Order: sequence, then structure tokens, then C-alpha cells
Amino acid sequence: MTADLAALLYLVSGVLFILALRGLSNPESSRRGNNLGMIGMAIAVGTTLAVAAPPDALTWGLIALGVAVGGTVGAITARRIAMTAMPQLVAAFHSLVGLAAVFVAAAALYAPQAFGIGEVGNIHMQSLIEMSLGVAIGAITFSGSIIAFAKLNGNMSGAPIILPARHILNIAIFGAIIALIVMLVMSHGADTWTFWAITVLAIVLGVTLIVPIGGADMPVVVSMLNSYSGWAAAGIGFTLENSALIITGALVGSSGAILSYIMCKGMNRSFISVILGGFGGEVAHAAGKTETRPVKLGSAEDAAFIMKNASSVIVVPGYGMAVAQAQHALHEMANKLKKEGVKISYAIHPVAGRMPGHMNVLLAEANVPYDEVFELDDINSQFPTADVAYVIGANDVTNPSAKTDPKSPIYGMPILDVEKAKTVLFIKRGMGSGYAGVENELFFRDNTMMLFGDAKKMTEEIVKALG
Amino acid sequence: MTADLAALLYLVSGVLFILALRGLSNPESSRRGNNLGMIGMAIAVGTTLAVAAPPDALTWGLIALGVAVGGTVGAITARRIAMTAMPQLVAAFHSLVGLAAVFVAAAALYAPQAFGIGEVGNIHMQSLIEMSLGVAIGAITFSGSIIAFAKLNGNMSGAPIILPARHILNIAIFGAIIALIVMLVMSHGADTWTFWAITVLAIVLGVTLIVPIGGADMPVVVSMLNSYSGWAAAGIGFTLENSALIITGALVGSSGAILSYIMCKGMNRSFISVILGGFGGEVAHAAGKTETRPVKLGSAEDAAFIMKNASSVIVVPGYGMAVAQAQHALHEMANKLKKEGVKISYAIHPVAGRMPGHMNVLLAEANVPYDEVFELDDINSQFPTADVAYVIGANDVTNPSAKTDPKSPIYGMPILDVEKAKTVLFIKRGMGSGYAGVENELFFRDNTMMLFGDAKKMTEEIVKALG
Amino acid sequence: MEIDPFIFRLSIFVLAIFVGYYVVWSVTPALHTPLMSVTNAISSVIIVGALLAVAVDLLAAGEGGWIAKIFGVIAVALASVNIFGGFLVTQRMLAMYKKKEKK
Amino acid sequence: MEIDPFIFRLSIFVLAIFVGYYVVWSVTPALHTPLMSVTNAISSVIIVGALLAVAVDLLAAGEGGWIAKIFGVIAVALASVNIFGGFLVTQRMLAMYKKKEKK
Ligand SMILES: NC(=O)c1ccc[n+]([C@@H]2O[C@H](COP(=O)([O-])OP(=O)(O)OC[C@H]3O[C@@H](n4cnc5c(N)ncnc54)[C@H](OP(=O)(O)O)[C@@H]3O)[C@@H](O)[C@H]2O)c1
Ligand SMILES: NC(=O)c1ccc[n+]([C@@H]2O[C@H](COP(=O)([O-])OP(=O)(O)OC[C@H]3O[C@@H](n4cnc5c(N)ncnc54)[C@H](OP(=O)(O)O)[C@@H]3O)[C@@H](O)[C@H]2O)c1
Repeated sequence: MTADLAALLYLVSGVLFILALRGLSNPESSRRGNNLGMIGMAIAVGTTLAVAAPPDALTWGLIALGVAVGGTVGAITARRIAMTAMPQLVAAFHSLVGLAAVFVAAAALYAPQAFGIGEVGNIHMQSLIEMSLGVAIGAITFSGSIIAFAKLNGNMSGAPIILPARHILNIAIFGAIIALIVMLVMSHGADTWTFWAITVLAIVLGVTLIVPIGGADMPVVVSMLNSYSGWAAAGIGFTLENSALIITGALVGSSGAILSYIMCKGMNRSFISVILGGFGGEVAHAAGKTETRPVKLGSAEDAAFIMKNASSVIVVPGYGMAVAQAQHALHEMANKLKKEGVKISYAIHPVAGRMPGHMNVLLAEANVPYDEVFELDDINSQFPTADVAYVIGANDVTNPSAKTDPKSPIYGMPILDVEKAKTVLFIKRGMGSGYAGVENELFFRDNTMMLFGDAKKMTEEIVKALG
Repeated sequence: MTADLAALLYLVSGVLFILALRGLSNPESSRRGNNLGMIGMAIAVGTTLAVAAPPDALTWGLIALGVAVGGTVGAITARRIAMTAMPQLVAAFHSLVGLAAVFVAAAALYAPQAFGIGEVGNIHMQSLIEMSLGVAIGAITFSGSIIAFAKLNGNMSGAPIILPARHILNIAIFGAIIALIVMLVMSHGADTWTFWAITVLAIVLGVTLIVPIGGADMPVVVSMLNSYSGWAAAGIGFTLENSALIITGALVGSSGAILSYIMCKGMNRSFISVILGGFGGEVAHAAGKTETRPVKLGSAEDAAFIMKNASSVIVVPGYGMAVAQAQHALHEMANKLKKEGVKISYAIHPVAGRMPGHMNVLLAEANVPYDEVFELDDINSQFPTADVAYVIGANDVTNPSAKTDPKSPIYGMPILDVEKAKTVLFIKRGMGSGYAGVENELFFRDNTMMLFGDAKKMTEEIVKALG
Repeated sequence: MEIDPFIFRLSIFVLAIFVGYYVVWSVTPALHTPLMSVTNAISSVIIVGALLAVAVDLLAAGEGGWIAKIFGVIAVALASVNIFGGFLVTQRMLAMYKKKEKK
Repeated sequence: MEIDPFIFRLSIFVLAIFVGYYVVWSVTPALHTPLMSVTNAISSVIIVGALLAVAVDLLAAGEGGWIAKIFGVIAVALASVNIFGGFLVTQRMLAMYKKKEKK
């Protein structure tokens, strides 16, 4: 295969990746988009195998082995994973991409001819710079994602671990990495120890940067690392002179940056402070305060009675629904109510749950049709005409202090106006606060009824009470 | 200047053009966008002058002369032109771009060295193909835009001129052009007569393609030619190996295509039939029918009285407002009403007027703040709560037959729901129909009052009556 | 592995089409008329070709040189009409779009 | 006038950033989770680099050859986890998004 044809095919696979993301603009076209992405990947792999054909049977065997082992692990994981575990899964997959980037860079250092970037101990300067940036970002992505995974998966406490003098420590490590990169470049790639020193230090940096960040902030971290790894991939794309990698790097880089921006805006945090990585730790979890004001308590039977007689119910799911895995019970309840002639819709806040689109994927899993599920802007005007707002495991996203109290940590965040519904039902385990650790004024309102219990159990009881 | 630096600067100017269009996403940023566009153009020109420096004072003089003459004409035109004449102006400017492309291609044919594409009589094949496509599209754009200009400016009747056997004629000319291109390429550019023959035939084709199309359809034609000329510019960009031209060509190509798509969708016509150029001529102007049903007539005094006592008025401007230049009078009326405590908003249909954004630019000219001007989707839900819909020179965009009558030529087109307002005032000269030539049921409704007269005069009388 | 620059230009072209598609869709309908005039203005980068034609070296180009030079001047003039006319008329239009004055 | 291919790659990169920006903003919020998993999957094109490393010619590469080959195999395996895992989990998720059934 000529280099021109290969370049053309890499362009084609880049375009297919663009179309894969473009497909996600609506659920209808998204499945075709995903298939286009797979075709793009197949073309990229096939082109590489044709243009740099493995020289012997052994090599073919090794490649087959790698793909078989990796592919099997990947496929099984993909099939088994619970939908609620998606944030962890993405973090775990992420660390693998980071590690792969490290190994690719190392291979390029030991056999630069294979990549056309010079000879051992005499590698082009530009390639060395790109390579060492690639390995550093790759290693940070690797260890950072592992920490994020551990915190999200509960293998490690989610509490922020504040290291002494962490900012100075991080700056020192960062400086050392830069110095080592300069040394590596000056030696034209002969001093391989500097390469490994960069790798080790970057792995340490990934840890020290991420451990101080609270577990609940991990989704932003995952998305941010995603963005970083995109730029790293683009860097390696320049080294390998490969446009599929350059295009993909830009796509992944943008995607991560935009998703972290969306999360930050939804939480009313500054994007810059997140990107610099110096945030977290100071999340106010003022949950301890004991509240003495009375709340109106209700039972599953009360809730069933109220909703049966309603003409429209808006369901507002939140993180608690995900924790309790209540989506299936919820759908059952919705079906029962629909049979009674009640109109059901779902209202999704942009940062409900712990990951962008978290609630949508769970509701989809429970077979809730996506045309009953609405975004904040589209449904907020419906609350005043709704009879019941069924708030299940959501808290912050309904808290009116975001509109009224400039001192609140969530002040300025857009909010679902559940309090405008005739009756608000709050399903949660107790008076605990949500992610942002702020008191929710709504619990004490006259038109609010609190239903204490696990979201799934409570919903199931309501289903029973509906008969 | 090295070729690398030049290529980089051309990229920069391409990016500046992208940012220029990006700025148009809202009025706030649009002015900066336009400035970025100018900077991009200055960079492209400056880079070219540096990289292919004019060899002598004479050449510098010629360039200065060309820029001075062209620039003066352009600047004066830009300053003097009336906002209502924008469609003509764009068509006229367009024909100049087409002609310039023809001259550039001709120059490349006679002095290929200057462009690095070979030597006289021995020009690279690929360049010849690109060049002849460029000249053909350029020539079609030139003559087609002149026809469009003449029809829009009234120098020529807007009525479709149906040539005998026009489809066969067009296909024959098209075939001849292709044959000539092949001959030109085979001769390696030595047979210059074929080049001129292509030019002449393409000019003829531009005329025969466009004259059968009715005057009111010219905006779609202008936009379509715009798109074609973008692709032609990209073609010449490949010949000149210039990324600024390639990027610009793609931008202009998309822009024209999207605008014609928007117009076609707004008019409920098929995009494909427009792109193929075989449309028009069959526009049903069934205006002649005399209608006998009674309508409720009103005077300026009646309208002033009704609106004075209203609490909200929605103004719906259309093509008639543009013809009558009534925008300034309209704004005066709105100001008077605002002083009386009436809330005024403006509702703009996507294809109101004869050009996308036509109404917006006229209202802006009359100093109407753009945050009082709403798009169809944003204001349609407001009509039921409005006291008065003041429909001035609009007709088709309010016609409910688009919703109710599957046989209507505008069936399926989205419509402003003016009839839901308490009172509808129609300002027009008589019972004439609009662009689509269909009867408007609304004129005969109980809550409609017709105000016959020129849009500007009538509005001025209302202003007087408001005191 | 030398790659033909044509492939790169093609890549640039393809990506620019995507960019154009999105960037134009994101233009607010209220500014569609300025969009028409500004795309008209930027499409005059064709002046780059015209300048190359004018700058042709008469000694090297032989008899065709003068023809190219004259065609080039005409094309420069035509493109200049568009550049100045297009950007200025856009500027004039955009200057008219005003927000409500805060009183 | 030879132009350094780096300039072309830079152009491609710059335009791809614009495309990425627009294409990602146009993703509906309901599909942000699949977006995360699919970008993860496509970011494994890094496998291209891994395949080059495995395919290194041992005779030409000398002592470093074996090291590169082994690193390459590991990278191939890691990237494959992502490719299969990423696309399949996305497919599984997307299959769940259903419209209301018309009865
Ligand atoms: N979506 C994202 O991309 C993202 C990313 C990072 C951070 N965040 C943040 O996450 C928050 C999301 O808001 P949210 O309203 O969805 O959740 P939330 O404010 O965190 O509230 C969740 C509520 O669910 C209840 N809960 C927990 N487990 C439960 C169970 N098993 N059964 C019933 N209830 C249970 C908890 O109250 P009890 O303890 O009383 O039961 C808690 O108040 C926002 O503050 C947002 O900024 C979102
Ligand atoms: N905007 C675009 O991009 C575009 C492009 C191509 C085509 N179109 C088409 O243009 C039409 C636009 O709809 P529209 O409602 O704005 O206009 P319209 O339906 O064409 O109606 C214009 C009305 O204005 C009246 N009129 C003309 N001169 C007048 C004057 N001096 N004073 C007062 N009234 C006057 C006419 O009635 P009298 O004769 O009774 O006065 C006519 O009924 C649509 O059919 C659309 O598809 C639009």
C-alpha cells in the first residue's frame, strides 16, 4: 500500500470518528454513528497492518494474541458491567489508554526506525519533545484515572486526602519532569533512564494531583483527564504523522473539555480552577447539623393515593435513584399510573446524578421511552400545571436556595422548579443533604411530603399500594 | 518569506474567516467577527504580496490602481446602497467574483509559470481540470448572477421566460462544455480557443438556466450560485495550493447551501429540485380571482384606538413592509404605543420578505432593538395572549391553509399563528395575494380588520391618529 | 514515506466543510442577511490568484506575460470591489443591530 | 515551493479542533454518558502506534527491537480492551434508548 493511499484511509477513519460523534446528536442516529466509529477503527487498524506489514508469523501471532486477550477482556467487561458503574468503567478504560500511550512512546524510544523518527540514540528533536510530552500526559492519565476509579468504585475512601504542602510538591515534580525532558532531548534519546524517570514522576504526579480531590468530584476529573489524553494522542499523532490520530485527539480533547465545562457550569464552579487541578477538598459537607423544624411525613399509601388522583406527575430523579437502582421500580410505577390515566413525564437536570447524562442512561435501561424524558429548559415551565412532582433521590437540583441565597455554594446554578407543583413528594432515606452539603428549604414547605426510605423499596411499596 | 511561513499565514487567514462567520452567532460578537474577517483578508493579501513580490514599480502601480479603482467603487456602493436593495447588491457582487475567477483562470492559462503549474502549452493535467471547472462555474456564476440582479432590480421582468426545449438545450450546452474541457486537457492547455469557448458556453448556460426562474425565486438562485462559487473557489485553491482559498471555498459553499436549504424548507419546496436548477416557472400566481365574501374594513383611526387600548401588540412584518420602506414609521408607531404602556414585540417568520433575515436587517435599520424581535419558535406561543397582531405587508407567512389544506402550495410550511390574537389588523394595499399566490382565509375572519393602503402611509396615519 | 500534499489539501478541504456546516448553522437567523454579504466578501480571497497573475515576471513568462498581467489587474479590481463593498456593507448593517437601551 | 508537511498537519489539527468543538456541543445531553464511552473507544486509535511497534523489523532494529516488540504487544492488548469494551458498552447503552411504542 502506498503512503498516499494510507494517508487517505487515515483521513477516512478520522471522518468516520467525526460522524460517530455527530450521530449522538439524537438517539435515532446514534446507533448508526457507533457502527461508523467501529468501521473507522477497523480501517485505521487495517491500514496500519497493510502499510507496515508484520514481517513474520511470530509478529502476526503476537498481534493476534494481544488483540484476543485485550478484546476478550473488553468484550466481557462491556457485557457484564452494571449501568450504574459507568463512571468507574470510563475511568478504568481511561487508565488503559494512558498506559498504552506510555508503552508506545517507550517502544518508539527503543526502536525509532519502526516509526521513521531517527535511530537509537539519535532521534529527531521534534519527535523527542512530542514523545516525552505524550508519555508524561499518558502517565498522569494512567495513575490519575486509577485513583479516580478507586474513589468512584469505593476501593478507596472518597474523602479528600490533603497532602502537606501539596502545591509546592506538585510544582517541584512538574519542574523535575520538565528538566528531565530537556535532558532526554539533549541526549537525542540516548539517555533512556531519563525517559523512565519522567514516567515514574508523572505517575506520582497523577496521584498527588488527584488524591486531594473529593470522590464526588471525580466525574469532572475523569472528563478532564479524558481531555488531556486527547491532546496527548494528537501529540503522538504528530510524531507518527498520522491524521487519524490527530483528528481523534482533537475530538477527544474537545469532548472532555466541553463535558467538564458543562459539569462545572451546572455545579456553578469555575472551569479554570478545575483545569488547573488545584480544586476540591473544600467541599462543604455540613450534613451534621440537626434540624428541628417539623416536616410532613407520608407513607407509600399516601403517595399512591395522591398520585392516583393526579392528572399529571413529573418525576425528578437524582443520584439517590442511581444508588438505589430504583429505575425499574420507577418505570413499573409509571406504567401503573398511566393505566389510571395519569400523564407521566421525567425532568432531568443537567447535573443530576454524578455524571453527565447519568439519569438518561438509567431510565433508558429501565425501558423508559426517551420522548417522555425532558431537559430542564423544556420542562421547567410545566411544573406550575403539574399536580405532583415525584422527587426520587434528588436534592441539590431542586434546591431553591440556588435562586435566592447568594451565600449558598450552589447559588446561580439553574434549578428544577419542583416547588411550583401542587404537591411535592420527596423520596429519600432521611434528612441527609446532597452532594453540595446544603440544607434544602423545600423539605419544610407546606406542599411537601417526605417519604423516608430507600428509593427502590419505597417505590416498590407504592407500586403495591397502587394495586 | 518562506513557503512554510506563507502556508502558515494562509492558515491563519482561513481561521480568521471561520471566526468571522462564528461571530455572527449573535449580534454582540458579530461586529468583532467582521473585523476579524477584514484582518484575515489583509493577511491573505499581504502574504501573497510578500511571497510573490511584484518584480517592478510598474506592477506595484498596476496593483495599486486595481485596488484603488475597485476599492473606491466598492466602498461608495456599500455606503450608498439602500437596505431594501440588499438582495440585488449581493447578486451584483456575486457576478464580480465569478468574473474575477474567469480572469484568474485565463491568466493561469497564459502564464502558468506564475502559478507554478507548468509552462505555456504544457500545463499539469490536474491543474487544467481544476482550472476549467473553476472557469466554467465562475462564468455560470457571472451570467446567472447578472440575470438574478436584473430581475431583482426590476431591469428585467420578473416573469419566468420559458425557452423552447430548455432542458434539452441546457443538457446540450453542458455536454459541449464537458467535451471542450476534455479537449483543453488533452492539448495540455495549448488550445486556448477551447478555454474561451468554455467561457462563452458557460456564460450562455448561466443565462438559460436562470431566465426560466421567476423573479421572486431569485434569492434562492443567488444563494445557490453563492454555494457554487464557493466550490469553484475551493477548486482554484487546489490549483494554487492555497489553504486560505480552500477553507474559504468550503465556508462559502456550505453557507450558500444551508441558506438555500433554509429558504426551501421555509417555502416547503424540495432542495434537490432547486440545486438541479430545473425549478421555477410553475409558481401559481392565481391572484386574478375576484373574491366576493365581505371583509371588515377599518381606518387608521380605528387601528389607533384599538392598539391604544391594548396591553400587548405583536407586529408581524412581511415583504410589503420592505417594499413600502415602512420600518421607520413602524418604529415611531411602536414608540408612541410604548408611551401608552403597550407592550410591543416583533415576530419574524424565517422566510418573511424575500431574503433570509430580510426583516431583521430592516428593523435594525429603523433602530428597533433586537431583543424585541423574536423568531417564530419563540413567539408563536404568545399570540393567544396578545391583544393585537399588527400584520404589515405580510401574507403567506400568516396563512393558516399551510396547516389545514393539504392541496395548498404552501402546505406544511410553519406559520405564525396570528389568528389566535384577539384582533388581527392586516395592512396591505388590497386583496392581492402574496408570493405563493394563494388566498388567505384570515381576511374574512371575524376578528380581522383590513386596513387598505400603502404600508408606510397607513402606519404614518396611525401615528398621527395616536396623537 | 513522502505523502502527496494533495492528500493534505483534501483533508483540509474535508474538515473545512464540516466546520463550514456547523459554523453556518450556528449563525442566528436574524443575521442571515449580513451572512450573505460577509461570505461574499470573504469569497474574494480569489484576489490571491489575481495578485499572482499581476506579479508574473515578464522576462520569464514570454508573450503570455502581458496578457496575464492585464487579466490580473482586472481581476484585482473586480475582487477589490467585493472586498471593500462586502466588508463595509456588512459593517454598516451590523452597526444597526442594537440592544434595548437600559434606562 | 515545497511546504513542510508539519504545516499541513497543523492545519488539520486546528480545523479538527473546530470540528470537535461543534460536533460535541451538538450531542444531546441525554447521550452524554455514551459520548464519554465512545470517545474513550475512539481514543484507542493509539493502537496504530502499538502495531507499528510490534511490526518492528528485528534485523534492522538491533537490540532495541525485542523491547519495542514486547512493549508493542502490551500496548496492543491494552488498546484492544478499550476498543472492544468501549464500542460494545456504547452499543449496549444506545440499544436501550427507545421511543414510545406506537400502539
Ligand atoms: N451529573 C454530573 O455530571 C455531576 C458531576 C459531579 C457532581 N455533580 C453534583 O451532584 C449533585 C446531583 O444532584 P442530585 O439532586 O442528583 O443528587 P444530590 O443532591 O447529591 O442528592 C442525592 C440525594 O439522594 C438521597 N439518597 C441517597 N441514597 C439514596 C437511596 N438509596 N434511596 C433514596 N435516596 C437516597 C440522599 O439523601 P438521603 O441521604 O437523605 O437519602 C441525597 O440527598 C449536584 O450537586 C451536582 O452538582 C453532578
Ligand atoms: N425570505 C426569504 O428568504 C424568501 C425567499 C424567497 C421567497 N420567499 C417567499 O416570500 C414570501 C414571504 O411572505 P410574506 O408574508 O413576507 O410576503 P407575501 O406573502 O409575499 O405578501 C406580501 C404582501 O404585502 C402586500 N404589499 C405589497 N406591497 C405593499 C405595500 N407597498 N404596502 C402594503 N402592503 C404591500 C401584498 O398585498 P397587496 O398587493 O394587497 O398590497 C402582499 O400580499 C413567502 O411565501 C416566502 O416563501 C421568501
